[in-house]
Amino acid sequence: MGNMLFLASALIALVALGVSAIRFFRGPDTLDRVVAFDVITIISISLIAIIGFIMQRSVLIDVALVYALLSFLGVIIIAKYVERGL
Amino acid sequence: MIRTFGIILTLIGVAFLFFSLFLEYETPLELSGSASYYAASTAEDTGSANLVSAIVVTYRGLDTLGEVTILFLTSSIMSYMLKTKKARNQRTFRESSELLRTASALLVPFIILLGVFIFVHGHLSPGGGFQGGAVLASALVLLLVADPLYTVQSRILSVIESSSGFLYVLLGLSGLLFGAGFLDSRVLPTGRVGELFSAGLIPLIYILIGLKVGTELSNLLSVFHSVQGQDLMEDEGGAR
Amino acid sequence: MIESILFIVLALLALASAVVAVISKNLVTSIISAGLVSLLASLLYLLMSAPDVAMTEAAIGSSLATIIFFYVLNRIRAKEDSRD
Amino acid sequence: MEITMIAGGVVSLSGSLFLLLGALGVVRMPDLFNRIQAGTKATTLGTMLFLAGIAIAEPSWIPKLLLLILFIIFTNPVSSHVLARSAHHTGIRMSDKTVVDHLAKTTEQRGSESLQGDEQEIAAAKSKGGER
Repeated sequence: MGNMLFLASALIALVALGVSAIRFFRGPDTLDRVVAFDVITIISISLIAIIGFIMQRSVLIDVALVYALLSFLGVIIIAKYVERGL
Repeated sequence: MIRTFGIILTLIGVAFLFFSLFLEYETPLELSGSASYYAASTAEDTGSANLVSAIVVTYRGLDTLGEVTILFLTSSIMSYMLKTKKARNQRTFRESSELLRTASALLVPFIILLGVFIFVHGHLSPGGGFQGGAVLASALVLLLVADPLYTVQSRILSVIESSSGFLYVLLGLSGLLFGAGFLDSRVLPTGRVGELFSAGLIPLIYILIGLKVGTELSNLLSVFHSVQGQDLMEDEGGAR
Repeated sequence: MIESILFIVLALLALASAVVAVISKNLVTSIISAGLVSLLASLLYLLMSAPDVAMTEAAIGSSLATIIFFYVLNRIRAKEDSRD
Repeated sequence: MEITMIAGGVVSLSGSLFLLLGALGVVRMPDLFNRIQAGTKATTLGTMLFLAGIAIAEPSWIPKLLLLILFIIFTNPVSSHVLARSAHHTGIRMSDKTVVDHLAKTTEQRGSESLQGDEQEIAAAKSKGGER
């Protein structure tokens, strides 16, 4: 029962990833794509955590930490480039 | 339009090529040759809980030395090519917002701590010198983004970089002297698997690789960032 | 079961963003799409239980390469601005 | 054991629903600034709930998950703030329904006068919208 709930939430997070990928592929402007990229990275952090939970490997949380940090920097760099502030 | 169509057609063709490979693929039920050796005897050979870092640092240690050398060469060539002599290209920056400056001041110590954690725990958890070095370099990127006029102490960075590279080779030579060969990790006792002080030389080598990669990448990024004659454009509304 | 569903969806998304990276006319979009391909590839590596490779791909392929690409684009743009 | 699994599953499920809502907002909202709002606030809460659910089900992971949650609380608003600021400076057009733009106003006034009168302006805009 509890396990089924976790599997369902992983599937819903996957659907959310796909939905925000629609904005990424459609986005008329560059910054729209950056917003979609940001959302995709946040959702993928939770996906990494749930994959670690399903596989019962706590070491995957380290990957999520590194990813959370570096994707944040990537988004900031792109925004700074677009506003000519880099 | 024709170009797009051609690209999509090519992709479909490549997909067909790989699809036949995919259909014929059978999952091997047992490990082959060297892989089975690594899986069976890494823990007792080196005392490292993480198999990948044991392979990277000891069994294939020479390759890692080569990778570090390649990164060093790339970094030095880039900084030679990109150095601007004349203060000609004046750039104007928009000053970063207060939120970003505060966040970077709060986050940079944590980021450096995370990078150090990753390469110190290289023999226990995933990650190692290269990943930890990338995280260290990202701390410098955050500083540079928050304050474009931040001056990087490239002197200290290059001293750390060259001394850690020198120490890495020296540790390898100590393996030649006291152990079984160049870059052999059993100079120090291997200890119990899963403890912080275990696995012989692997943590030390990973710390050196992490410092070296981190300082190299920081140097590279700060060279990209540095332009002489910078000028700060005042921010609208952020001054209050 | 759930792992194969995750695998297929993520692989299809990675393929789609690779196509966007190839056919896009805008350099910025291409670079972000390439970063997205690396992100999804690192998730795939995690599903194949290779956390070391996933961490390397996430740290270097997806983020640091994107940062360096943007610094290079910035330099090119500064040069073009000063020429005008 | 089972009860903590179910409790964690329910919390995770609610978090994933927030993630889905945020993603839908990113697709459906009319302009960039609204998309940033939807994409950041909802997904931050969603990720926090998601990780909290995993922490309830697996108590030995709590320190690392707490660190991850802390990291997300710190970094996510900052990145969205930088994005919104960059969009404003590059002159992205807002939706027609947007009624107040504080940053443009402070740019005009250069910080000499305070921002009084916003409430009246918002009220006026609301009444105007009601007539429309």
